Amino acid sequence: DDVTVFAAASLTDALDRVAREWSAETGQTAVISYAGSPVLAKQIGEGAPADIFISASPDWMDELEASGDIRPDTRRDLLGNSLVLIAHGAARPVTVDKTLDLPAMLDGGKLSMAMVDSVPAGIYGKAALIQLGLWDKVAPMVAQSDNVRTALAFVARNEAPLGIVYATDAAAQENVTVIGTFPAGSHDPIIYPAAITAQSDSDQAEAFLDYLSSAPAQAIWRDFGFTVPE
Amino acid sequence: MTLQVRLSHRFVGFALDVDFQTPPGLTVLFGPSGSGKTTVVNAVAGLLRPDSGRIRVGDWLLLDSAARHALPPHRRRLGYVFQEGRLFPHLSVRQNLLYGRWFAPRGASGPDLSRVVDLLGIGPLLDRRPGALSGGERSRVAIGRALLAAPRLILADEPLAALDEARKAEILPYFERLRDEGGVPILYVSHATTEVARLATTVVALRAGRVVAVGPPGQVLGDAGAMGSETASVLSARVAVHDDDGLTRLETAGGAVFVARLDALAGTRLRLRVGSRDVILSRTRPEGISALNVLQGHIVDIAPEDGPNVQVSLALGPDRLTARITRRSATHMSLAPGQPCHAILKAVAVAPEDMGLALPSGQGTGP
Amino acid sequence: MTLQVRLSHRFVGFALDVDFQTPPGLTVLFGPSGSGKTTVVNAVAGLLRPDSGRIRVGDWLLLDSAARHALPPHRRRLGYVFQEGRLFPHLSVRQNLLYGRWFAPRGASGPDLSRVVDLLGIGPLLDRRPGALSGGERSRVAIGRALLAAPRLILADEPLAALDEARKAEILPYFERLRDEGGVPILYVSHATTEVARLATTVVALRAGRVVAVGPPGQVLGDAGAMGSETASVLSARVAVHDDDGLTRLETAGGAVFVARLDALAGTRLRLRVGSRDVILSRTRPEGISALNVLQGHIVDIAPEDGPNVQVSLALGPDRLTARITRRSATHMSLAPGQPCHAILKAVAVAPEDMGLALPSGQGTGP
Amino acid sequence: MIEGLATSLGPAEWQAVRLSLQVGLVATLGSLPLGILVAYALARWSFPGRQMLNGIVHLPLILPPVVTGYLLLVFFGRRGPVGQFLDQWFGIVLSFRWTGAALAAAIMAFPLMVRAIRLAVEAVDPKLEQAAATLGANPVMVFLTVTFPLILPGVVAGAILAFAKAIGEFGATITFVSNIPGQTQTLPSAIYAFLQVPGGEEAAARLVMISIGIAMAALLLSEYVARRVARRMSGA
Amino acid sequence: MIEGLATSLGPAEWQAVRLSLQVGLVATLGSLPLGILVAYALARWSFPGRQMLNGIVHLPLILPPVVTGYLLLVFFGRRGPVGQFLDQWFGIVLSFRWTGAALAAAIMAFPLMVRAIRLAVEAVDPKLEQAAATLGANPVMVFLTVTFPLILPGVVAGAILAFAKAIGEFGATITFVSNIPGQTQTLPSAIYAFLQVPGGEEAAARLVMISIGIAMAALLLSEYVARRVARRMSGA
Ligand SMILES: Nc1ncnc2c1ncn2[C@@H]1O[C@H](COP(=O)(O)OP(=O)(O)OP(=O)(O)O)[C@@H](O)[C@H]1O
Ligand SMILES: Nc1ncnc2c1ncn2[C@@H]1O[C@H](COP(=O)(O)OP(=O)(O)OP(=O)(O)O)[C@@H](O)[C@H]1O
Ligand code: MOO
Ligand SMILES: [Mg+2]
Ligand SMILES: [Mg+2]
Repeated sequence: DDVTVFAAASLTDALDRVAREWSAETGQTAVISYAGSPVLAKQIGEGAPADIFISASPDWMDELEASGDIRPDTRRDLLGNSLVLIAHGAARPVTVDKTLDLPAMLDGGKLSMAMVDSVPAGIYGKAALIQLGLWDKVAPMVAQSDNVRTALAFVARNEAPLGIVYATDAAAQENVTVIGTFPAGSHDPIIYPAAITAQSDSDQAEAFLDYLSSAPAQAIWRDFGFTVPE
Repeated sequence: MTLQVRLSHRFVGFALDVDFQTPPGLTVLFGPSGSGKTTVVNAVAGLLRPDSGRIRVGDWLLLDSAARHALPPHRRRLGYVFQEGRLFPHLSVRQNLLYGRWFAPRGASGPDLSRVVDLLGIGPLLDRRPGALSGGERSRVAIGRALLAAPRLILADEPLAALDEARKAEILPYFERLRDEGGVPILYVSHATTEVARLATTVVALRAGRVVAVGPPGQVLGDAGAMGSETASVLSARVAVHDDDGLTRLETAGGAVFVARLDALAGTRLRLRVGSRDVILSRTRPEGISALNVLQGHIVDIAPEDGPNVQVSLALGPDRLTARITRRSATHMSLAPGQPCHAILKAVAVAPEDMGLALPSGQGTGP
Repeated sequence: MTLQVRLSHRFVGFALDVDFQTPPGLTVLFGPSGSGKTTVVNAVAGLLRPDSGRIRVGDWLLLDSAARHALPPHRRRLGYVFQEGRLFPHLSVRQNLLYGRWFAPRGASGPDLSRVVDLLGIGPLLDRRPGALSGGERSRVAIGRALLAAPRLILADEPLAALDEARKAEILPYFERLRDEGGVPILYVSHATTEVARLATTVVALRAGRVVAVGPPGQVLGDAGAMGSETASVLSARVAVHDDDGLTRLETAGGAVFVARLDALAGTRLRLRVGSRDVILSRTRPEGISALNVLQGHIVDIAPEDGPNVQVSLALGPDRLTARITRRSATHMSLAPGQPCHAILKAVAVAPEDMGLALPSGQGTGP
Repeated sequence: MIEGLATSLGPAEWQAVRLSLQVGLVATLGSLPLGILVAYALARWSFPGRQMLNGIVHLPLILPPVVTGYLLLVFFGRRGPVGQFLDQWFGIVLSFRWTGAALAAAIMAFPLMVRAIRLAVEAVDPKLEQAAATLGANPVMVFLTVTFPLILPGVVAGAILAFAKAIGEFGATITFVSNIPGQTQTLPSAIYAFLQVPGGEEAAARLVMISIGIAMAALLLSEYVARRVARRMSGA
Repeated sequence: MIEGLATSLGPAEWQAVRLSLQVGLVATLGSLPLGILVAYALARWSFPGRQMLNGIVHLPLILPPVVTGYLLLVFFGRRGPVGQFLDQWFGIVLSFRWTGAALAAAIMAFPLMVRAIRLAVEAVDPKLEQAAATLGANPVMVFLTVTFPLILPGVVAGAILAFAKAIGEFGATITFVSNIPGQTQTLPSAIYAFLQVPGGEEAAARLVMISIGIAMAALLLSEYVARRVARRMSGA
């Protein structure tokens, strides 16, 4: 029978593609429910019929591991991502370091981010800005969205001149330019852990989870801008 | 079935305190605007829960606030003609008429739809909705709806007020027949003395929330205290013969009375309302005048009224006939109690709406 | 101001086609239920846009469908007493009464609030809301609201139908005065012949959506075709003297008529409605009877009716008095046109509600 | 236009359309009797806890949909008290089923439905109901033969509002029953999914047009019904 | 209880409460005149485009809030046609401002408001309005002195429904004006933020209680007003 996957919404197009390939190879189907990671984590905690959970941050996977809702032995760090500074339209690249004068670049506009205390992309971004000593000056200019896609949309529509999003998001949007990448050390590594749920009884779950790390899948992930841990 | 009503209820600025008991038949509630008539009817219908009271129809107890007993309206088997119509706007006239039928017990006998429709002249309206009926059409449908509910008690709150005389004259006999068949007690609100005289078995006169007179119409209608200038008498009569020229001769205790041909068998007992101001008195039998009806009796009382008139009561056998004449005439004619006297009525002054079938039993007896 | 109304309008199952013109004063629309009275009034008010028509008050054109002209209702300066009241439920009685005031032009003169409140006896209700008024109270407030709007045209659709006789008797003189002051034309719907006779300058009798008679009440009320059994005459009279015993002597063309004391100066011109069935005829002057009023005239016509009665018309000077008597009496008395004849009326049979102030000018002239 | 769209829809999208219709209809019709009862009770009865009931009915409007969704998940989920009870005694499972989506939609739409019906009940003249009672109709019959026909336009309005809301509901639904294609993925969830995909705007727009089309059809139907009822009552 | 909560709220949360009240009140009161006008037009007038207007009014109900928010962004954003116009001609900027949050809330609440008021208008007997016209009131005065007082309970119901919705609105608001503490962070955004972090439920629950408290107070007030109006009209 089908494998049911609960996956963070930011994976939507890439995971769809991987799942299609898998179907083509094996004749099996993966049914994927995309939503925010916190929602999915809570649903699994309430006994949702998911076989596999792919979270956008380790926090929620930690929660489920602690409550015994996933099989710890199957947990793995599936993907990585990086954080980028984007601008609307064509723009000159900058170096993201302590010298970056964000307020000047914003020129009265907003810096578009995901929610800095709750949504993973926002949490990473805030941490990076703090680490670089830029946060205090720019904090009042931050517009926070409930997900990265909306944060991206503000820049794409030129409502906000700059934004901080995942590299994968930026790659997908034509109207924005990546003008800089945050140094890997400026924030915790961005990791998408995956695991099989405790209540899964699908005999295909393991096969699909393994396929996600297979070479053909990795090619697709990279295509969409993700990094793949060795 | 007797109707027994004791109620007391207080609205801001209006207090109702009534206690009356009336014999079987049709009870008219009579009184000026705002005297509490509709309030009494609503209490009998169960739509108003009075502060305290007791209502009994025959030995059927509808309300006894002391015993905390109050039959809900839908168990009272009513046919209530509301003062304001209250037709169901979403139903056709036909459905309005038949509404009560749905809920009447299987065996209940009521009039035919077609008979009521003919009586009320609402045939062409049956498939219309009440929204665009004229005022009088609405009130006719409201009457029909109540009659067709096969009720055990009819409540009618000024049912004929919006109708012209011709219509009234068609509908009044129906209420008379209902009254005389005796099955269904009727509580009827009216300001019109002709209606009162024709229909009432008993009149309950209200004023400012209190009963000022109860009794048969002959008595209450003659009571200037209750009636003001509208006093009248009620004579009992019997149909004697139908003459060829279209007149019917009635026998009364005071002699023959000719009226326009009546549709009633010889021997039928009737009652005649005679407005006090329509009676002319004469010491001698008058000759050569067009009035055919000259009754003979003797004066029992001459009561002065406020204003220029006096009220002269004649005894015609057991009946009383009152005449309201000017004090000047009474003086000129030197009228005095005990004297024999003639009363002149016009044949055509006793109009159809003033003549009603007499009660088959207990006619005109008080409570 | 003359009132000129031409309307044609079709509802499903009812067609209205009227065309009449009436002189200044009070025009009564008279006719059975469903004959189209309210429809006419609504068209005059601008609430109904007829298929075609033309309505003029004096030289003020309210509607001319040919010229695509229709004044909206709020520019017609109306005081409309609706058949169903239509009081504003969210306003107090006082606010209802004063509603029209707000919109009347600054200079418009209307009656005082206190005067109208006294007339209608609604003083105790002023701070209440209409929701819990009795039927008659509601209709009195509706009358007050219309009168207080300082209207240029009064429309009254059976305004008194829900009221008792005593109340009516208080309100009728007010309409008479309005009519006689002559400022405001009045279109008045009524089924009651007493109201018609007292109030009407002109009667427009409707039947099934068509005009069957137009004319002064003396003429239309005597017309059995329009009136059925309700025919009456209207006599002109002048107040002669107030006697000490509470009677007032009126002079008519047929002689003196005594009535209960009137509150009118000697010399005042009045009109008397005399119901045809209340007149007794006598070839010789009757003696020794209580009726004070014996008028002298001569027979101009004897018209048979359906049924046992005939209608005898007497000429009393310029006035006509009709008596409805039985054919049998007419035969007994050998009545014939041209003969002198006496008519007997009771003093008290001419009740206050049958007496109205005569029109100051153009009294009773037809259209 | 709708046809043009239809041909360009994939099977998953068709499923979403079908599911949304199903969820919308079941949510609306299923909650209607309770909606009428609650509206009638709030309009006409006074009982202890009336204000409490009124408040509870309005809750889904006040709370962010996610919160409602969480609460549903906690109470009606497979491990929640009500969910367990329903499962054990009636074999009804709501969580992660389309039935759950219908429940979420019904609850989110309930305040709108109740308000519309309640306003209609409040506009019914109690004197007409009294008249029916005098003619022998017991309270239930009075309701069925007088009150209900008179509030019908309000009931239709309430049902349409609820249906539109049910078709558009997203936050509580995705939180309660997730976004499982073919099982719980309604039109709004599908639209959400497309909006997560770069370049998915076009596909999302297509589904938006379909949502609008469905809702417009429902609206037109309701206007038609309401007009017919109104025309009848004006007496023509 | 509310007091206990109050002491445990941080300044950011207090700001969210204040802002929510402000957004809710402005959204409700600001859209009320238009809501009454549209409701009246839909109930009483027939004009070309009537069904169209009716559809547009219902749109925010049918569409997932994110879509509505996105459309707002496209049209009312700084670069959007309406946004540019408002900025240039009136100096009104909506994007990233609390005024934008109020606009989003108003638009989301608009269908609820209009439906409630429309039902009330439909229940007004036109014969009363005619009576007012015969007494000299022009159409505007008829509306002000007769129609409006009679629909007041419906207007109050509509306003309360709108206020509750405005207090609870989240999806469209955050998509249109994002979440800037002190400027656009309303209660639902704050609640949402807490729900995104593990262990944030307790803090979220506190804010939920406050939302409920505010809405209940509004509800009770509206019931009180509606009852007073109703009592007056029954004539007591
Ligand atoms: N909107 C309408 N649609 C169809 N028929 C109507 C409409 N309005 C009135 N009618 C019909 O037109 C006729 C005349 O009505 P109208 O109200 O003018 O009568 P009326 O003379 O005032 O009667 P009443 O004395 O009973 O009030 C009636 O038969 C009525 O049913
Ligand atoms: N709910 C109420 N609250 C306050 N007063 C009321 C209420 N209902 C009736 N009244 C008052 O009680 C009195 C009697 O009213 P009722 O309706 O019984 O009069 P009625 O005799 O039927 O008069 P009408 O002939 O005018 O219909 C009136 O003055 C009325 O205003
Ligand atoms: O992929 Mo997320 O959980 O929407 O940031
Ligand atoms: Mg009454
Ligand atoms: Mg009429």
